[in-house]
Amino acid sequence: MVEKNTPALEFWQRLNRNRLSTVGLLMLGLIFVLCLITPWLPLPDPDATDLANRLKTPLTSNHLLGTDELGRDLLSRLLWGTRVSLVVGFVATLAAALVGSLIGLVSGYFQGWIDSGLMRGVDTLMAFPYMLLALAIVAAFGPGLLNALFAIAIVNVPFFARTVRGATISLVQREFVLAARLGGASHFGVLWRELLPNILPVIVVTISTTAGWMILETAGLSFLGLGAQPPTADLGSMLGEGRKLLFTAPHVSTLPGLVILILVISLNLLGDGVRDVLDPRLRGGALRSPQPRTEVLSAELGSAQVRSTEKLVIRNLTTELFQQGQAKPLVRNVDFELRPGECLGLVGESGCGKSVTALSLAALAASPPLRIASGTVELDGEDILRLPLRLLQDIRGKRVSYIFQDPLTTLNPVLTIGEQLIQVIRRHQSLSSRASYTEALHLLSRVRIPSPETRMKAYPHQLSGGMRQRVCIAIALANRPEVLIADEPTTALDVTIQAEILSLLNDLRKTTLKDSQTGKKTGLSVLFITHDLGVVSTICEKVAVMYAGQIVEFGETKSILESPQHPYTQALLACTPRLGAKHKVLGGIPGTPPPPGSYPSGCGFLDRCKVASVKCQDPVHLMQLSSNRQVRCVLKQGANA
Amino acid sequence: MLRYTIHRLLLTIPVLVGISVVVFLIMALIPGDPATAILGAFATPENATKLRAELGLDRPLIEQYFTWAGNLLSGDFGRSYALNRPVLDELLERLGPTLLLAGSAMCVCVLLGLIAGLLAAVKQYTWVDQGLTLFTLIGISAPSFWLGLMAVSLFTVQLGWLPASGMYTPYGDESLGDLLVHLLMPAVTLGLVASSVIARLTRTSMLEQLRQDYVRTARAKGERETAVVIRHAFRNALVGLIPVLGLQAGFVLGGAVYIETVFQWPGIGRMLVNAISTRDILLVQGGVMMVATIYVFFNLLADLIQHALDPRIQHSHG
Amino acid sequence: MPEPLLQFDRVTKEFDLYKNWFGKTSKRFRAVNEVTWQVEPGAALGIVGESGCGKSTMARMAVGLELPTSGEIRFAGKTLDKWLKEEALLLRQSVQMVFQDPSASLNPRQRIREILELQLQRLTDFRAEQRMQRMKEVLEQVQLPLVALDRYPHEFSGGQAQRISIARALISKPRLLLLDEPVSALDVSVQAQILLLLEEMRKELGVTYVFISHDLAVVEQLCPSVLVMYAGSIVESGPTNQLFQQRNHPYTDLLIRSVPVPGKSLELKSEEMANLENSQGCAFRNRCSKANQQCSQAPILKEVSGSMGGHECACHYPLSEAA
Amino acid sequence: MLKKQIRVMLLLSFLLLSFGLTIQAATPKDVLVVAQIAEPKSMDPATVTAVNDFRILMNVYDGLVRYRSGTLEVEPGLAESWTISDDGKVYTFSLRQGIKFHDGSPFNAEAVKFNFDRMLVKDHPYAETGPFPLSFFFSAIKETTVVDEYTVRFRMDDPYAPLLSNLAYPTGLIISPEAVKKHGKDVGRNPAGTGPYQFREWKSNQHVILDRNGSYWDGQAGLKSVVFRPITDANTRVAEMLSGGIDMMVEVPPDNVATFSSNTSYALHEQAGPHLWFLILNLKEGPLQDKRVRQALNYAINKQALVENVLQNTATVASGPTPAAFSWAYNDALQPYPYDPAKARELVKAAGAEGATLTFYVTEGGSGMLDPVPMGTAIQADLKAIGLNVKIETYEWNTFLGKVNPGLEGKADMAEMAWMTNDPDTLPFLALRTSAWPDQGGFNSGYYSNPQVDELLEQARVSTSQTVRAALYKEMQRIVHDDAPWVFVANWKQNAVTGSNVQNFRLEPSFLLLLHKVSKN
Repeated sequence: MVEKNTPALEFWQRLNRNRLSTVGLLMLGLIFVLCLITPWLPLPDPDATDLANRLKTPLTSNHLLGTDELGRDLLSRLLWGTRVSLVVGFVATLAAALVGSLIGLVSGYFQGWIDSGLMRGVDTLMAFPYMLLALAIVAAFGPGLLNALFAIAIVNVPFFARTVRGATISLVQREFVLAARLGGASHFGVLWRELLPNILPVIVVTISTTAGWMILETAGLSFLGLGAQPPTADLGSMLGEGRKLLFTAPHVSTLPGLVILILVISLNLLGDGVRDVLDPRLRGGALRSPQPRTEVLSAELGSAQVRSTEKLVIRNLTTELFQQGQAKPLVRNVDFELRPGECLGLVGESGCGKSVTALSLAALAASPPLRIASGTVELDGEDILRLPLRLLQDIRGKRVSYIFQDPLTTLNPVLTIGEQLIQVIRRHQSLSSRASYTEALHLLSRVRIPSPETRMKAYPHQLSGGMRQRVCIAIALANRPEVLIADEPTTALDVTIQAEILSLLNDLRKTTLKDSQTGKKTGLSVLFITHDLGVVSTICEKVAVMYAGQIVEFGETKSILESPQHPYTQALLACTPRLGAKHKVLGGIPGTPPPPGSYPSGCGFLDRCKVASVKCQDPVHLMQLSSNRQVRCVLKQGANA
Repeated sequence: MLRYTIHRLLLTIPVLVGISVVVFLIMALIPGDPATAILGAFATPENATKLRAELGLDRPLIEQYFTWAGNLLSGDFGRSYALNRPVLDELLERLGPTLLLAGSAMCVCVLLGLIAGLLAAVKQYTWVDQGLTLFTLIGISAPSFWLGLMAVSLFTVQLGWLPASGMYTPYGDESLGDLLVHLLMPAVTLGLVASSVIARLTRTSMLEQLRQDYVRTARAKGERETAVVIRHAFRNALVGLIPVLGLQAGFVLGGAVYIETVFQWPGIGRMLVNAISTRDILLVQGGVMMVATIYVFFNLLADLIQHALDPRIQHSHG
Repeated sequence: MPEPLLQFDRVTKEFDLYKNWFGKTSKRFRAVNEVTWQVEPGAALGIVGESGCGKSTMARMAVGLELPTSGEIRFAGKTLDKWLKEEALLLRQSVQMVFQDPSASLNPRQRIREILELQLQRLTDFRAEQRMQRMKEVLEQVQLPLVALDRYPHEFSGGQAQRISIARALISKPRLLLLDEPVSALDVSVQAQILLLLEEMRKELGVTYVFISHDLAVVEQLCPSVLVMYAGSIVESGPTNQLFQQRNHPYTDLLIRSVPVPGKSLELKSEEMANLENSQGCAFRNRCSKANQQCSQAPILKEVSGSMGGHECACHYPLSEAA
Repeated sequence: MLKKQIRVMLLLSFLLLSFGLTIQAATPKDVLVVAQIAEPKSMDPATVTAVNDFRILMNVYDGLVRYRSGTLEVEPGLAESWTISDDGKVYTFSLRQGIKFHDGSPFNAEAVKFNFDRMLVKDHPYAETGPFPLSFFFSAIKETTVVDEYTVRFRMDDPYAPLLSNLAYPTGLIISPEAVKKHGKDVGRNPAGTGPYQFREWKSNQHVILDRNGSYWDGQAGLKSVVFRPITDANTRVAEMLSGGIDMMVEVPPDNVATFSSNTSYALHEQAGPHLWFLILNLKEGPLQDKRVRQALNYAINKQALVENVLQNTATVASGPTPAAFSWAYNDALQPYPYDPAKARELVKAAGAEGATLTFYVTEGGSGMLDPVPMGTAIQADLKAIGLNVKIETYEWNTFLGKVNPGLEGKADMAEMAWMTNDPDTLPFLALRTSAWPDQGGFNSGYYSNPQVDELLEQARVSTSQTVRAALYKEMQRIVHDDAPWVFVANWKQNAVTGSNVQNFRLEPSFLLLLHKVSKN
């Protein structure tokens, strides 16, 4: 149970995080307050004409902003006019939102012929040039604010209908809607209790982003003389009336134009903020795109450390989540090394930091919000974390390459397999396009893809999951890397496909070992990340078990599986179901793992551990049990000491 | 693809029929009629009734609709009451200027919008981003007709750089340069608002794409950042933006009503505004049908382009 | 033998893939292909198979969310159509479902209290205090504290959320519970908790389970009998122990051999590649090393020779006979 | 890569801008570019009603007679001379000889007959090319006869005094019958007249171009070409004038008049004309049935302020129903109602109409309507000052006409209106007589009825003596002034601005634009 904020409070907190939207809110608030108190302000009657004092420029006595062509006080008219424009704009927005959302909701929920019927209607409205529709409506019903409002509302119904329909369709097949239907909910019940509350944010976002637009459109109609009737002022009609004085008394039209501008800007700023908060895609703060490389704090160099002869050496790696000035470590002081030709399994449950570790190795962890707080990653003795970007890019995909979990999202959906393969080949090798094509074909057949020529032209979505992952492997191996980092490469696959991929990886690893013609003692080193102990045992020689951002146990696969030392490893093995095993899994591990970023300073497993003691609240170090065996547990500390 | 195209074309039929009904109904609802408009200030009820009968406006609405729709299908748009010439002639004469204006505005919109959005996304939270964000914010917040007025005031009256109105210099050589000079201000004013919308969407869309897994893959492959941004993220963002561009085409066509009025551009939008006020029913109906058809066509085009760009969508699926 | 609680009788479900311009279907996809099975009251039946094999479609048909294209589904002896027409409310009370993704199956905008209470309001005529009573009861059964009532779904971890889903399903005291991959989105340590909870509740409440999963080991834990599905058809069925130890269908064999088990390395010929393109006959023949001409005719499900009863297999060349 | 693109874009836009700099707006020599207020509807004189269209037509066509420059009196045009029978029922015109239409066909009596028969004879083969909304100007003509090739005769059942001045009106312009026969309904886009300029090109919403008619009977025109550009937006017209894109604009917005009059690069032209801007009052129902309230309105509205401030002296205060421009028929003894709110309040009080609410139809614009919205708003404010609440409803011009012309009964108490006429008879005859109530096909939308006025107008219409007619009209004005069926507000002084290089231009009281003698340096 993570937070205990009411949604409303959370909404305001998040909204205020966006500076600009706060500005918008303040500006809008100011305008609102001014409009509310206008009747009590010491202003002249906005409709009182005074022909002798017409077209006074701003800052003349008695008229702060001057007067219009009939000598009416502009400030007073602006304030009263803003009132009118605001009311019309908002009421029109609400009316459009109400009708449009209803259409969208019904259309998206029932689908079928109701949907096609309603949507053709909406298409019809949309295809109608919007301003002409408004003009025609006003022409038909006569000018006047109410009719202008009506016209603007009608014209904007399609936007709401479409947006809400889209949102509804994406929700209708969601399981909670199915659950409600299984719970015997009526159509109305589903629409009202299940769908509407979830679509409300969409509606609010659409309202907030279109309100400004609606005010502009209302002004547009008034500008054409179809809005407020004289002497009532609204911003658009003031602008329209002042237009003919543009060259003689520019302030008469410039001022209402500016007020519209400010009003709509503040509405849009607020709308942006609201959208950022409510749009599920933008959840988790502002939408920040990850930079080309993870931010690395401190130019620390492992000068004191002895340069290792291992292929890849990770020392003291700490990656943290940095948001709103707070740093929460996700990976804590991780140390391990990878020998040439070796396959190391990194095992742990979701949220234990294993993927962040993997991504940090080539500075690929999304930054912001992640950053590497300390540590080094040495490839053949060179700290690649602190290389200049261009040099780092030369290493990525050539010496260190990756395979990720979901092959559908990790491949570029709009490029063919061939394009994506050739890209990576030509990026790192100076090959002609013909040679790189041949090379790509060769790679595809190496990962045992049948009829590679036709697959080269295929797009990712046209391949099955297993095929896609083979393509990813081909891409990863394209430039004969020294280190392959496989981040849950089989998790999204069916078990038979998983088996195929695992054996393929195994074979490839062995062939690359034989491949090494250069004389150097090399071979593909693999870091294999998974949550499945079964998978680890099929492919890895060594295993590191992670929990709460730390490595809690490290050793040869066999010895870890046979005699786990850490209570967590023990419990994990115990609750892993095994096919055909005589024993049944009992109970699992009580409680849940600590959520990422809120790891305790002591042993992360403390709360769930059966043998925990007071000592476990202090930080625990990784103990060397034997040359090839480490564990992080106070019990072992005692045993060893 | 052909199958899909035909399917989409067939889908537009009910929309066009719907539009024809709506435009017909609205024009029937509008008080005042071509008779009063033709007779002008001298329209007495008696004269008007007589003229109405001559024009066939006293027949039942349904009959009028079917006569009109039937003629429309055979390419006969009828005759404008106010202009006293075939509607089709008038429409065709104005179609070119409108398409030119809308087309250039779309170019401005696409070019400015995509580039600004792309830049803002890539330079997120730098001064470039903030500057562009502010600029586009003003772009979507300023009334386009007001912008047009201000532009005329500045570039024509104050600076004398650009002509205030029209499509060619009267009695001039009607050269391309002359056209461009006249086109610049209206096209930019019209395209600016649309481009602001596109820029904002491009920015959001790019930011979203840059967070996708395949971008991480591209980086893991060692791709240079330019390639990551353009070849990977932007291409994908574009797929989602194409339909929006189609919608913007509609917006631009709608906005042309103002801009054509402010800049006296001899296009359909301005003609329609006049035609509505002169109750030139057949002209309005024909014009709206034409604009709507263009809009539907733009959307169709956007759809087809999206299909071409996005291999994921099944072509034959309705 | 008691009357089966749920029966599938030659049930087929097809989906339209493409429609032509006149709305007529030009290509269809057969998700479930003439399956027949049943489950007795109080039993727990596991259904295993890879993604896309039609097991979820079957679950949705079993609860009446989808209607079969042909064939008949009977619940307690009466066809489902009839239930839906005449006694839908009673059916809803009696048959409930737990979905795979706990976060998606709870309405994010409703507090747990609302989620549970709505279910009770819709399915029972309980008064407010009765409803409260029942909510307390069911929360206790799924081992959640009472304070959970005033929280929103996002405030819970995956395991806790799945407990709430189970609570919602159980609140109307159903006779049949369809569990559609209820633990596959969970971590191993949490998965074990939920499995244990499900097992206990079955013993305690006597609810019948139909448990759908792609994970053989999980099915083995919970279900005494099991169906193996491949491409919409049942390829093998029978008592779990017997079926896993004496697998007869080559697909079952492949499935079992593919499961990585800690401490055991995989022995796989990597040439066995998935290729789901098939039209007629045995769906598995393209992946099967033993396939020949005869396999282009669809095999029927028949008793495995020498089984102790109930072990059936749909294969022209079952492994036990080859041996 | 991105940076490169930006650089290219900047360069491009810079090029475009500097290109713009080189093409400084300037109109060609010997070509006059005139900004019109709207797109013309047609160039067929028989079918159009708008002053905007007349401005072009007057330069393409000639009528049998025309207004003498600077007056509203007729002088010979295509007809060299004419005779009127003593009973005033037969007009015989002898035509100028040797004149050809622009399309080469000859101008003769047949052509004249064709023109009038087309409008007036129902089964004329070219009656289809109508409608002819202003044909009622000539509806008194019962028969047109070709006496010989150059003599034509009109016969009427009753005398009709305004006929000559109606013939000088643009509806009486003579179009080439051959052109009508050739183009049918489309002749409006393919005009051929006899005027000083001949039609060259019409591009919708862009321009109408006229070229000099090299063989004009009254001497060659001063310009090689005239370009009429429709610029509906007054502001844009001003901008074009200021930036040198046009040589001449008409109907300068009042507030811009000063801009041009104070600048020596421009010449401002002003000319009072037969125009009246007034309020129709509803005499059938409500407080305005009471003459005192109607007079009160006349007193309450500060016409001087309206004319000076809102209209910036582009109009003068109107005194009665007949504009002063009809000098021979105008009763100069009449004084405008003075601005006297106190008296107005008194009258309203006497009539017991204090606090009454009046519905006021205001239009957004329209022919001769002179800033109708600000005017209406200012009037509203004036009436508020004497305790009358005015509720404004604005309508776009055609809707407005559709509402006002059928009569105000049941809808409104007052409505703005403006008329420009060519004869003192027209306005009162069409809008003040009892038998001109809307249900009888007239424009008396306020239902004014005074038998005395009816009698005076009937007499004036059939009298052939201008002196007699003048006396009758003067008497009529006195009565109407007192009855106050309208609020008489303003007579427009039409204006136009030209560049200072435009020579020999003057505005006509007829509000028509004659460019025959104009030249440009």
